[in-house]
Amino acid sequence: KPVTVRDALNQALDEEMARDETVFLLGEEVAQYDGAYKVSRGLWKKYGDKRVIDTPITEAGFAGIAVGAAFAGLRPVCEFMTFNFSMQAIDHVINSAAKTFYMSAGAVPVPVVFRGPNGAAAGVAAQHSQCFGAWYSHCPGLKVLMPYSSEDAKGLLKAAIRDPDPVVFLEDEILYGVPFAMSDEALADDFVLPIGKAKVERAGQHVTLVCAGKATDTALQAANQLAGEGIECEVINLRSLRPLDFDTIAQSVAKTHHLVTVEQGWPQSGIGAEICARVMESPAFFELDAPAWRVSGADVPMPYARSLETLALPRPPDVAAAVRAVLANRGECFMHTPCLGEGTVVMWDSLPEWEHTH
Amino acid sequence: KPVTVRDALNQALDEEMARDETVFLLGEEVAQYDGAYKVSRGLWKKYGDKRVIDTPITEAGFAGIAVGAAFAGLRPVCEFMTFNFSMQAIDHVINSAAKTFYMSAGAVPVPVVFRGPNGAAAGVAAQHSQCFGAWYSHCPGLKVLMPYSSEDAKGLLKAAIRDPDPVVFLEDEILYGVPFAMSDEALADDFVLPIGKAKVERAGQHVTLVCAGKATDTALQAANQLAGEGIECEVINLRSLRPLDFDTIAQSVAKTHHLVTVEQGWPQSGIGAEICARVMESPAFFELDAPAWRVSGADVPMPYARSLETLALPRPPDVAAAVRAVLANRGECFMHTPCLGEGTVVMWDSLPEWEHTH
Amino acid sequence: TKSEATFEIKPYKLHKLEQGPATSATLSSEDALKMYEKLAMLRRIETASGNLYKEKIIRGFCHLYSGQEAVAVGMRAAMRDVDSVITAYRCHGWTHLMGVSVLGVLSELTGRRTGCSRGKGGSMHLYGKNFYGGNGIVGAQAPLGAGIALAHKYRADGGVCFTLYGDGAANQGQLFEAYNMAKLWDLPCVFVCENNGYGMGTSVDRSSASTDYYSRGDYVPGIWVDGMDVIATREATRYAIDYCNSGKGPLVMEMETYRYSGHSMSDPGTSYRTRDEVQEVRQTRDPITSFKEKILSRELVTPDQLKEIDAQVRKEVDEATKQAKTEPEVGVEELTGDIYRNNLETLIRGLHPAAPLQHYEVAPRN
Amino acid sequence: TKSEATFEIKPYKLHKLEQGPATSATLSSEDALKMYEKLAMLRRIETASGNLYKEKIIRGFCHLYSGQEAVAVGMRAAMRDVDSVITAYRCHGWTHLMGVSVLGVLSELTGRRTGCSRGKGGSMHLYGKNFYGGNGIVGAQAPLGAGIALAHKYRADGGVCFTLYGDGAANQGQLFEAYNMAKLWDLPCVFVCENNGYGMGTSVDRSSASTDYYSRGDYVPGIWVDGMDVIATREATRYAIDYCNSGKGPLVMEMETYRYSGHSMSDPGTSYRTRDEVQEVRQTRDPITSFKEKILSRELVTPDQLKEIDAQVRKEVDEATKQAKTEPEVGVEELTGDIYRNNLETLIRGLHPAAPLQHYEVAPRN
Ligand SMILES: Cc1ncc(C[n+]2csc(CCOP(=O)(O)OP(=O)(O)O)c2C)c(N)n1
Ligand SMILES: Cc1ncc(C[n+]2csc(CCOP(=O)(O)OP(=O)(O)O)c2C)c(N)n1
Ligand SMILES: [Mg+2]
Ligand SMILES: [Mg+2]
Repeated sequence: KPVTVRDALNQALDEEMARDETVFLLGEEVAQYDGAYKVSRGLWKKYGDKRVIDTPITEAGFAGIAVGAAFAGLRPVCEFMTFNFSMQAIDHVINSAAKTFYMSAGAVPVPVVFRGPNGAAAGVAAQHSQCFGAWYSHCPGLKVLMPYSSEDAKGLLKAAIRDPDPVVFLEDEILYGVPFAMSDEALADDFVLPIGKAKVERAGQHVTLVCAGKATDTALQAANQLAGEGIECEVINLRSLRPLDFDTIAQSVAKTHHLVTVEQGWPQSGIGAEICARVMESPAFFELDAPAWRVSGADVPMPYARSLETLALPRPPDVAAAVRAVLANRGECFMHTPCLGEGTVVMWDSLPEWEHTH
Repeated sequence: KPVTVRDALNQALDEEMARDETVFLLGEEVAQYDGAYKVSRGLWKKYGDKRVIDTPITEAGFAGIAVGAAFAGLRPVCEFMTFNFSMQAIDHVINSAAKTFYMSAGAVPVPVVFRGPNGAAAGVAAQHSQCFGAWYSHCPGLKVLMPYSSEDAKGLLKAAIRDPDPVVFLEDEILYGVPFAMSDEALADDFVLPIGKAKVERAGQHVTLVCAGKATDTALQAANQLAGEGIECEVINLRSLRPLDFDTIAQSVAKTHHLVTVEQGWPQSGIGAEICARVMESPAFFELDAPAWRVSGADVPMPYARSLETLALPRPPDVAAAVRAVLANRGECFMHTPCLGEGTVVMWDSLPEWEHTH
Repeated sequence: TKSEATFEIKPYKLHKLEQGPATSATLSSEDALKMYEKLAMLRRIETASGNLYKEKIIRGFCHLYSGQEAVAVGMRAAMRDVDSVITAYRCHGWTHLMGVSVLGVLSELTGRRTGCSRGKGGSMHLYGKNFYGGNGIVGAQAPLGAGIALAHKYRADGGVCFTLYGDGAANQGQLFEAYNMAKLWDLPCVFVCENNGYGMGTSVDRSSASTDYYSRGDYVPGIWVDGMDVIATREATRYAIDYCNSGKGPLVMEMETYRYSGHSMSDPGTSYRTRDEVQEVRQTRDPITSFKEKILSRELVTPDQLKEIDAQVRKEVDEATKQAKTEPEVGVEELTGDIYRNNLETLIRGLHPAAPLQHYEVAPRN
Repeated sequence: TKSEATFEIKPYKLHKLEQGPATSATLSSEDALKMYEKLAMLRRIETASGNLYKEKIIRGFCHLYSGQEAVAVGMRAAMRDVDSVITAYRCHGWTHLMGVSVLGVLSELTGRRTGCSRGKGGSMHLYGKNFYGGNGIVGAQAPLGAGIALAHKYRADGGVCFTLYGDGAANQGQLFEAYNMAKLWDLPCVFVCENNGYGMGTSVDRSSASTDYYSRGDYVPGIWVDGMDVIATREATRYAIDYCNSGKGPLVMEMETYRYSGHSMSDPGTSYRTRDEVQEVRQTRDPITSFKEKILSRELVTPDQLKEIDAQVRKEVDEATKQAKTEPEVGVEELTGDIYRNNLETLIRGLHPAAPLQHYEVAPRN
């Protein structure tokens, strides 16, 4: 049965609120307006003012209030209208939420979930398009999830709410309206996914693509495209950025011997960087027949204009190009010709609009 | 002539304020108290209220004021008492400072410097010990510097103040009091270091150590220690995290064929991760005779107790151990025995206090 | 027609001020025409923007200023060249008033190379001389504006910075931090709260424990102004400039106004207020209609003069709209244009290692 | 001795309140003894802390509460078991008052396993039942406290959260955000500003455009309290509990007090104020001496009783100090203890790839 990611998130919230009296939702426009992106539709009507709370536009304040309520034993779900605005509250995410259990030697658990859309939407420019996956997953004490499909969204959000630790839950506005088939099992109200386990979205033997969130869609489309060329990609949807399920990556690399990471955020010290470094430091490295590559957002603030925006985010052909390069480069390219030759400016002539597979 | 890092920073501020009327300093306790760590000693007396401004404890506010003043053409130097508190103001560092030149298509330059001590000091626990090198260097639009020695401190801070772009300048409290020899050239008031160029602190042919800030000290000590075993390390002090001088790293790796990165911050998506990934993606990769390793802070919030704190930060023996492992591991270890065997808990029996080389 | 006329202004409310702005003001027929033109222009720009959005030519967010024009037009009429402005994302009108052509505004919204930010900023990120945006982060402009004011004081150029924010933004902590420093340091900063009744779908009484925004600066004196009356906003702004220029430090001005459209184009704006409410404001308090009636009834202008202005405005905006649709977007190379004023990266990383990009300097480097 | 006596209290100042706390209060001899003991204990703990710091056994920061004891002791005397507290880094005394033993406090400062945070938090990060720290980030406790108050209201347990912050913190934006939400939602939160005259080296008049901290909540009513008088702080706290419990929402209490030591141990505390100023407060307003005089002069207690308390307190703290020095630190394995309540990492990464660590569950998981 096809269910949109929005509805899956809504279901997760609804079910967990029904299950546990201490769960409540707060954030800007989450109650009477049904959520800026309608994720909390109907919940205020159903649960009332006490459990679905509209806040003023004061992120530091209400994120702090959420964490304080968690100190005191409630289970707040704190919505950031987008994660861009979490920067105003980031001290509470890190210093108040992530570190307190440790600093208190386990005396003060902090069961809070911070959730909302993360990364680039469409045409909203630099201040509204940042991906916070790398920043948050840098920090011990947090768990960081990045769902892709409706099943991910529901199963992981329920897990996050039940988890006794602070969880950062990074959604994607563009996926909200996308329907995904959901199994009966996933539709049931006891469906919970394990935090920290990746999902192999597609099996393949030639190259491993590691991705999360909307980048999973890009990777899957690239995989479709490459299948036509006889290249079979194994696509790993991380689901969780911290803990990072490196075992699943390593197993796949042992099979495919090639690795490409795909993410929407900026490259430097991003998610792909971590995966490449872990590969280097592990036995998986010796399984590689060619160096791993990262596909990421371009290293620029997000431009507004459509043509530039399109170039700032990886599309399936970019992933396909990287895969071909990695498969071709069984060392030779690297050994002999510098890939980063100075002045090599790549010009695109065709700019296909982004279309998702669903 | 030995000059402490504190005095070198003070000189840089003094000289640039003398040189350019539009340069001013603001932050908590920077004026009448001479700076919480005395970096601005004497400047208020010399330049007065207009150019050295004590602020209330309102980081979002005064960082925003600094950026606004930069919009309007002044050159503010904004001191965070420590960079931990920059989290309260991080929206201004990223959304207001880093992105505005781009969003305005070059109409609004933002010549602001954010500076202050970053990372772990001694015994100040989790909320006061975070390294922001990885976070800030993740973001295009910023330049991010991390000086090590007095020469670095002076030459880079002067460059940062003169630079027309927003610069994040990450100092280290523990180094403030450390004297470094400074050449006459570096003492002169026209001494400026180029932003984006690394410095080879020590030449060597067996392994490349890449580090920045205080980790440079750790790496140099490890190099000393290893020299006694006949292992010659080339130590690269990055100085700048963005732009990252990958050329210097690549050249060194082409000589030593081995690479270990050293940083104080958390490992996941850290600075070392970026370097490993870049190596993978570049011809430098094929120069490696063994996989590169990262030495970093442990993946824990910083504990207060001395014995635990000592274990949370890399010391020279940890670097030496990593170097030996990398040099030994011409593949064999990795190929045959998993290094991350489950349950392998390393116990330390001796905990030497950290001593720097100066 | 008469050459000038005097108008009564709805009483100001004062906070920690002995004396407010003049409660009556004289308007010349020339000024009346100019102000009418600006009001009409701002309205028309927003109508065009709304249409472009509906045609899917404007992407992302698009926040219209319709209903609030008297705030900007009255303020601008009192401002001097040395003064500066910063506001939030509802910035199309301000950008034009600060000197950017209609085409510069509209083609930024359509993301074209003739846009004042070359299509890189979009609707929320417009800039001009002494106009520092356009900001997408609610409340962030408050300390930024105080910083611009600090620069005025530092340079002793006599300028004042007008820092505009909404009733929703009025609760943001950094605003209070800015109030405090502005007062401590006597910065020539006028904090202008445009109270349009709502922050997205939240009415003022649900967002703010006190809706007397003009008094929320506590130790910062404040004035409440009828933000639907362009004469009132002009007089209040004159007063504010005098106040700041005499070294008294910052001032808060609450401008009570209304927004006709939804919060942004994706919000129908009907779930949290009634259509009747909107209708009622349109009929009784519309800043353009009411100004028009005033200047006509006092014979400062003739109906024909206004019709002519309407026609001119319509023509200018229509032409600009057309061009804003047909202009090309900037070249793809500008993806990496002006990330840095002084770029020091050898190459800018693109989407993967084999797609490096060069940085471009597009804006002139003085 | 008498069994009780009535004392006059220095007049409260009120903000947006009709009626303040009682201006005289009756103290039983029993309560007098208890409060004296607590005052003496808090002072003694800080003396011990200062010494341990000078002996370099306490590391990092160490912020002493000496001079401010009457705030905490009076408040605690009025609090009920259901109430909760959150404060900043100047938290040794509060931690003890909230039920942690002297050893639990001191050995946290020395970083030993008997510390209430097992040595992992240090001086700024102490916790106890209904006591949520100890926070190193100036102002962060303000919304956290409002959140704890929200939990009281959510559970309808009748509890009130006391959220303490300094005069320096009083300018932090997030405090104003917390005021606003607390008022909008009628949270049972008492915002207590401990005005000790300085935030580090900055005096109140240099940090705050208004130093009437009790009125800075604007629409939140406030009381100014003589924070050097333990009877006043107790009465005010009783009043505050009644106020919040009657559903009226939050309250601000400014406690005017003084800190004798420098900001932290590394600050001599003499560059921004005179030694005379400190001396004068010690001689005329010391919370312990003045309380002692009061209860002696009214014959509520005998000099011998107080001497005995002094001796007991000294003994208890001396013993705890000794033990806090000799206790071992926690085992090195606790580096990775309790990072997560429900750890899901296979291994915690140590300093390099060959030094992986296991996560330990040390605190009981109910
Ligand atoms: C820090 C932050 N939080 C949330 C948002 C999302 N947002 C954009 S505009 C807005 C409402 C602002 O209302 P108001 O200040 O009254 O201005 P108005 O839109 O009425 O002009 C919100 C919540 C944002 N852009 N920035
Ligand atoms: C956000 C933040 N900024 C700066 C600091 C550094 N700092 C610690 S305490 C302090 C002074 C606070 O003064 P006040 O609030 O009056 O409390 P007091 O120390 O007087 O108890 C400062 C600036 C900090 N810990 N957190
Ligand atoms: Mg509004
Ligand atoms: Mg103080």
